[in-house]
Amino acid sequence: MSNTPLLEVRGLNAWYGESHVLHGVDLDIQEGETVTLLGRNGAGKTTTLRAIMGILRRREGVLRLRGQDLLGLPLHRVAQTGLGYVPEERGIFASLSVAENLMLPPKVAENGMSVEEIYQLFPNLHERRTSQGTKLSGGEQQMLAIARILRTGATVLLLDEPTEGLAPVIVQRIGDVLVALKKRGMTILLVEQNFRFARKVADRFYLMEDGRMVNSFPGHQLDANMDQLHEVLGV
Amino acid sequence: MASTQPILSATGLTMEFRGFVAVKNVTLSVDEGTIHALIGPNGAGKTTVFNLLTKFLTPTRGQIVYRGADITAMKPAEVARLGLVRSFQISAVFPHLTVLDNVRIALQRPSNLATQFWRPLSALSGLDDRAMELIEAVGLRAYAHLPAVELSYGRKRALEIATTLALDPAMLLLDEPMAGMGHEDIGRISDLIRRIAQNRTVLMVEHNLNVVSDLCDRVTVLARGEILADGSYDAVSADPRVREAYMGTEHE
Amino acid sequence: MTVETQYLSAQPKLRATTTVLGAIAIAALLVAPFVVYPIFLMSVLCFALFACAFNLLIGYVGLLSFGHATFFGGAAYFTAHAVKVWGWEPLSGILLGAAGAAALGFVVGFLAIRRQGIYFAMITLALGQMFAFICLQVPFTHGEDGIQGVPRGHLLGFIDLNEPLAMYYVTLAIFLFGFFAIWRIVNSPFGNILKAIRENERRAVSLGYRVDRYKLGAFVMSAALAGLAGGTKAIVFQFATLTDVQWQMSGEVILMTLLGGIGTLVGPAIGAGLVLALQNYLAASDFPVTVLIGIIFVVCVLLFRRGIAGEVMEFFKTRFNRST
Amino acid sequence: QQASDNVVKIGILNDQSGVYADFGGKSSVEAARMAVQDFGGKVLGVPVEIVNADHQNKPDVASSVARQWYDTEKVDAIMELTTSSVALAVQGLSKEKKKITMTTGAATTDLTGKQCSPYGFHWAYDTHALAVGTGGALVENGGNKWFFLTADYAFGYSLENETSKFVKSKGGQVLGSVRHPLSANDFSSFLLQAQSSGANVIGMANAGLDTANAIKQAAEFGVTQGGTRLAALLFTLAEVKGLGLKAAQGLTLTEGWYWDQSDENRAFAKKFMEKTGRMPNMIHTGTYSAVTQYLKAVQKAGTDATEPVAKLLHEMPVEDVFAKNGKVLPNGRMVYDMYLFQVKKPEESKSEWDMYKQLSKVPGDTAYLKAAESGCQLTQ
Amino acid sequence: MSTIFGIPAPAFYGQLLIGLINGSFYALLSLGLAVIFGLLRVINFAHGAQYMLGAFAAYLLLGYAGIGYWPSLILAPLIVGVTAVVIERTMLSRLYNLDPLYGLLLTFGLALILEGVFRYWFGAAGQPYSPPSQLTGAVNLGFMFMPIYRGWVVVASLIICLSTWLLIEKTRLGAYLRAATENATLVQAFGVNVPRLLTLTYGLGAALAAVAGVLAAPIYQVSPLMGSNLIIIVFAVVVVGGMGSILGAIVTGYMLGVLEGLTKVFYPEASSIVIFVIMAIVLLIRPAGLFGREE
Ligand SMILES: Nc1ncnc2c1ncn2[C@@H]1O[C@H](COP(=O)(O)OP(=O)(O)OP(=O)(O)O)[C@@H](O)[C@H]1O
Ligand SMILES: Nc1ncnc2c1ncn2[C@@H]1O[C@H](COP(=O)(O)OP(=O)(O)OP(=O)(O)O)[C@@H](O)[C@H]1O
Ligand SMILES: [Mg+2]
Ligand SMILES: [Mg+2]
Repeated sequence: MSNTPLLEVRGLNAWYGESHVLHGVDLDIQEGETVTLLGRNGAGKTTTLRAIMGILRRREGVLRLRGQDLLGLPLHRVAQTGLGYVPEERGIFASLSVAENLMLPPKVAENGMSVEEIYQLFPNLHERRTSQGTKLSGGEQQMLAIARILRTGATVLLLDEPTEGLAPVIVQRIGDVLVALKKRGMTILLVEQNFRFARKVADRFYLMEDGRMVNSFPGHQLDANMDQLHEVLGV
Repeated sequence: MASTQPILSATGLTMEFRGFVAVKNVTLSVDEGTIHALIGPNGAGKTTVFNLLTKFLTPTRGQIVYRGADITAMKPAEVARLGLVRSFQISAVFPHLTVLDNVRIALQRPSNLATQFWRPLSALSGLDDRAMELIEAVGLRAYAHLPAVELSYGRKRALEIATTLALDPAMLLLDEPMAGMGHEDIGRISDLIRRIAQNRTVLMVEHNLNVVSDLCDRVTVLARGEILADGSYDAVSADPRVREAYMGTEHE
Repeated sequence: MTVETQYLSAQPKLRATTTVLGAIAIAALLVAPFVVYPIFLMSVLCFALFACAFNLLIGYVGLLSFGHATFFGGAAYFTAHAVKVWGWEPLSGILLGAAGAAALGFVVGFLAIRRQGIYFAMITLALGQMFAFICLQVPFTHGEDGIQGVPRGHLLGFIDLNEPLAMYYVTLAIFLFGFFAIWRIVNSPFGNILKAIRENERRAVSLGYRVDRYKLGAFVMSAALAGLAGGTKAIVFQFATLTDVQWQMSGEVILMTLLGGIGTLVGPAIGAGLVLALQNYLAASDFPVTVLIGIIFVVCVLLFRRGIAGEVMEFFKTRFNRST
Repeated sequence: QQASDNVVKIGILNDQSGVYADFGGKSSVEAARMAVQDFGGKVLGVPVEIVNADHQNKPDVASSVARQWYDTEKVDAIMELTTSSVALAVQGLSKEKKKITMTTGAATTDLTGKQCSPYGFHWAYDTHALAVGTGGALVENGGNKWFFLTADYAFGYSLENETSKFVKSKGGQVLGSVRHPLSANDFSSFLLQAQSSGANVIGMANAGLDTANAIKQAAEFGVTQGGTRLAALLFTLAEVKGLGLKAAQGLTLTEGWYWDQSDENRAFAKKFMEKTGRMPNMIHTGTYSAVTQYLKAVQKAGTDATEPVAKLLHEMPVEDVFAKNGKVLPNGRMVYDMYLFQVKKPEESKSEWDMYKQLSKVPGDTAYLKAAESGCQLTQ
Repeated sequence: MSTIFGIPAPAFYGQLLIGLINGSFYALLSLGLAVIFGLLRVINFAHGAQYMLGAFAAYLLLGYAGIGYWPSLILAPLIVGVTAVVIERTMLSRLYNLDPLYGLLLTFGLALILEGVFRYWFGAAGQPYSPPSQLTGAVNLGFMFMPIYRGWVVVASLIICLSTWLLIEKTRLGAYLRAATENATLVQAFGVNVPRLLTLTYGLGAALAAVAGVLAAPIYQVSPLMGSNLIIIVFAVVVVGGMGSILGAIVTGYMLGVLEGLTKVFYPEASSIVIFVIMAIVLLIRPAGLFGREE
């Protein structure tokens, strides 16, 4: 790669208690790039995101954003560097209404989406805005989890399977959103099982297996790498 | 293979939550021995319909008949005992029990080994073979003695299906069984569902249309709490209203 | 070695160790009254059984009852009344106490079981307070004075319980009976379902389990065993008083269980022994007892959350894991 | 002439951490030690030992401690026994075990009545004495319309009953009573009921913190300004001190001993003060007296065996700093004179502990029940 | 004279008023408890002890530093708040990811220690503390003699309850705190300094208890046992109001104070358990409490 990457991960190891899950993950993302992480169930994709965010504390290696070391930061300072996280399990709060859930994460920069824009994008959320967060349908909760981060002005998004459980129309809409965000200069790290969706937005792919990166290739070489994908993912 | 006898039929189901109508006058019948899909946009009310059918919610209005018996006023555990068993959209396992124990818990119920508090645990070892068979079928053999929390998301879903199957239900309600699964697993679980559906009825919610078109004999489309379309996959997917409300423009 | 075979091969080794330890413990209990003051031992046995019964709920069903004194103290009243006023034989008096506690357990359980977590704790506390109030008001309990001077009598008509050793071995037998009953319940098909319910209640319902009945069943069993302990205590100490039905008693049994190890089989018994020993030996010293008990609570919660038995087991488990 | 086990052991069993901790508590243990010291530290040539324990006001704790003392520590007699339920339980157990108890801390007349014991002695006040003292005196002074605040347990009832009986026998009226739970905290509602009943005396048939709070709140609600008088049926110097003269002034109460009554008393009080930092009340001095009398009896009997000592305790007159002309009835009741006091106004008090004005003396024979009337089986 | 439920109307109003005054204490105490429970999921058994500490702080400030009632009203809560912050930092904060049971047990232990230590030093009988001179005396309301100090208690508690409620419900703070109780890690990952927030919340809750303690000092004896007598009742209030509901705690506090007051007239022996009876009934009909959200 030519210039220094925006997000730099070198030899990242991570543990859940005693069990060693990531074994030296390397990953680079350039500013404005959308990178998709592929891998089977249990390969360690979610763990990678959690380790980057610092939610998983037991980790070693090098982890830098714009040259700044992330490993030493307390958890609440990580978001302030511009990282936004959409967790796999969505993390909608039952004790907050939909609107409160949406407003919850503090803004970290000024250029986030406005609430109106968000409601336009996800009319369901507008309609159900006074309802209790967890009373939303599964898909609606997923929308809320994404929308909530869009508001904060985070410039680097970590999305863990954002299309899981969404209807095709919505998946399509989210795809459009990601493309639009890319245009705004957003950097995105995406974990995705939905191939069709990923290929539409990804500039580059990483392939994970058993807690290691086994391959990486640009988006247009996807077809050329199909054989390996078949083997690793069982597509 | 499919007989035309409805095993489960719901008429005029309506569910209101404090003024919000999540399900409106839904009439649905599932034929015995078929795989029936319930699809629709997010928030259409699919999970709510599941909750109504399995009695986790009580409908504001409407009636549910299962195998000729009115189950509208029953409790969820009773419905399950009649052989109408569900899985959950958000994974539901017994987290600190091993995979084997998870499945065994389900096997215990019909085997009258559930209430015996005077017998040793070894009384349950007779269930182990059957449990391992089911675990094998969903590809979790290597994890049989791991606590369920330590499984990755996709494997938890697989475990949930194995547990559900352990009850040998006459009818299964699967809420997004494929969500979060890798491609390989999707194939395997599809096969599994097809296999188990040979002498059972399945009603499933699924957003993966490949799976739906592949597996399902009949599709009901729900939108904004109401039934939008009903019929074979091809017929339904050709319906422009369904395309607009659910599938989007891109899909085939 | 695969995970599976390792798991299986660990079983017999574990079983052998427990059998040996159990045998040693029983032997120690048999000779104990020749070394230690028997009345003290008997009170330890009664509270140990009470704590084990309580642990059946918190440790294996995940229900924190803050009103277990109701069953312990209620049974003590029933037994004391039956023996003193009706002149019953002591064993049948104790059984009456346990049956009464089971009946109370049914009522309390029926009302409380439908709620979970902290609400469950609070309802049991509220019902416990009400029961304590009833005990204060009803004449047969003799209010603040309690039922005093309950005769120990002759067990089954021929064993003179006024003989301390006889009383001790009877108490020991009752304790062992209760303890093994709990062990059996926990490690039974029924206990297995209780565990599942604690882990994920909705899932258990969807599998067709009528969870309320299981919980109520466990609650009644726990109440009956607590009652067995309470009734025995009434015979040993020859009185039944309000202390045993008040919420502080419920707090004390929680302390014993916590200290010994929630969800471990012998832990609560060990905890009971320790708490009583402390109370006993500190009663004469200058140091305020409550402060010490408070400190134990804090230290346990912060440092030994698994309790004594739990920590010991954890120690062996890690050792075992490292060695393979 | 031999003491068993080469030691005479006396146990002081009382509340050392609860609501009655000031009432007797650790200071009583000190009083007992003073008694042993004043006696010379030895009796029959063997040392005298004092052991003590906190019963936390629980009869079961008390019984277990007592049982253990008798069974394993060779304790010969137990004294003080604060609160009725404890005293009854321990006296009952001691009767069975043939051991002597000398109660100074509990009030119930049952100790020498229905539940009397040949080895049980009631050494200081009791509910009857309090009723006669406070009830009788107030009625004579025009306090003839009573309303009771009664603690909702046996001790409260018996205090209320006996006082009512006495008030009525003197021609007074009882307009009503409320039974409040133990540790009720807020008494304003009850005080309001008392006020609206039209009573001119509010009798507080409770103890400890409850009485203190009721008095304090009565002052706050202007109960006494309206001319209503407060009568604390069981209240001692220790609690008055805790409450402060400002809130307690004007309160009428009965005690069996006050430090400022005579030179002998003042001398004793001074010594006690040096050891404990507080002035003794009737419980402390009563315990001192009980220990002293017990040792005298052991000395005289030439043994510490229960039967002969108990016999002597019944026969010997009591003459010490606590009681003048005291005598013990066959039911175990020690009879001596009681006094009615009024709490001074702050401006009348000359020193920190100068708190009582003596209103009258209640001779022992009026203060205490005759043995024949007590209902004790032993006297029939 | 007219009567209400068989008692004279003026006496009835008097009792209502007294109920309201006692309700003020319940409201203040249960407010602090609800704040701590609602936001930290900790059942703060030490709340009664912190209330007692507040009263003792005022008493000691007066005795040793000559600091009077009014400054104590600020200082005592501050002192107690700081001790609470220390407790939270060193002990409670390690328990957040565990079963709420452990928080309850820890604070239960702390309560025992605090009460034991104070009882050891000061005995159980209680110490006197006088109301400030501005607030002594009473006014005749016609149906009763109302001590001015008690009026002040009602006013003060209303003001404090209202402002706390506004602080928590109407600011972002409340949303952070509620969310943090469900998933602190995630909220922190959003960039909120959750640990500090929790520390301050616990400090605030304890300070509220201490305010109640200072307010109570002139009415009740300042005694090491004053809190333990009250705490169980306050728990019941919080449960009836709906655990975690701030408004519920306040309203229920006043309401139960009044109900308890009336019980003292009709069945005084039962006044100590009427709250538990109500609690049992409410929980059976509305499991989440009067103002609680069904989960
Ligand atoms: N809480 C946990 N404790 C222990 N092990 C865990 C835990 N969570 C995940 N693991 C293990 O870590 C490994 C990586 O899991 P991870 O969740 O990162 O996988 P993933 O690639 O995101 O899979 P999926 O597609 O199923 O979400 C798996 O083997 C899993 O079993
Ligand atoms: N308990 C409830 N209270 C209030 N509203 C609810 C409740 N449960 C569901 N809803 C609402 O009812 C609608 C239907 O929800 P449901 O979960 O049935 O959708 P779904 O079709 O399963 O969607 P998805 O595909 O996203 O899972 C949603 O708008 C949801 O917000
Ligand atoms: Mg994942
Ligand atoms: Mg759904």
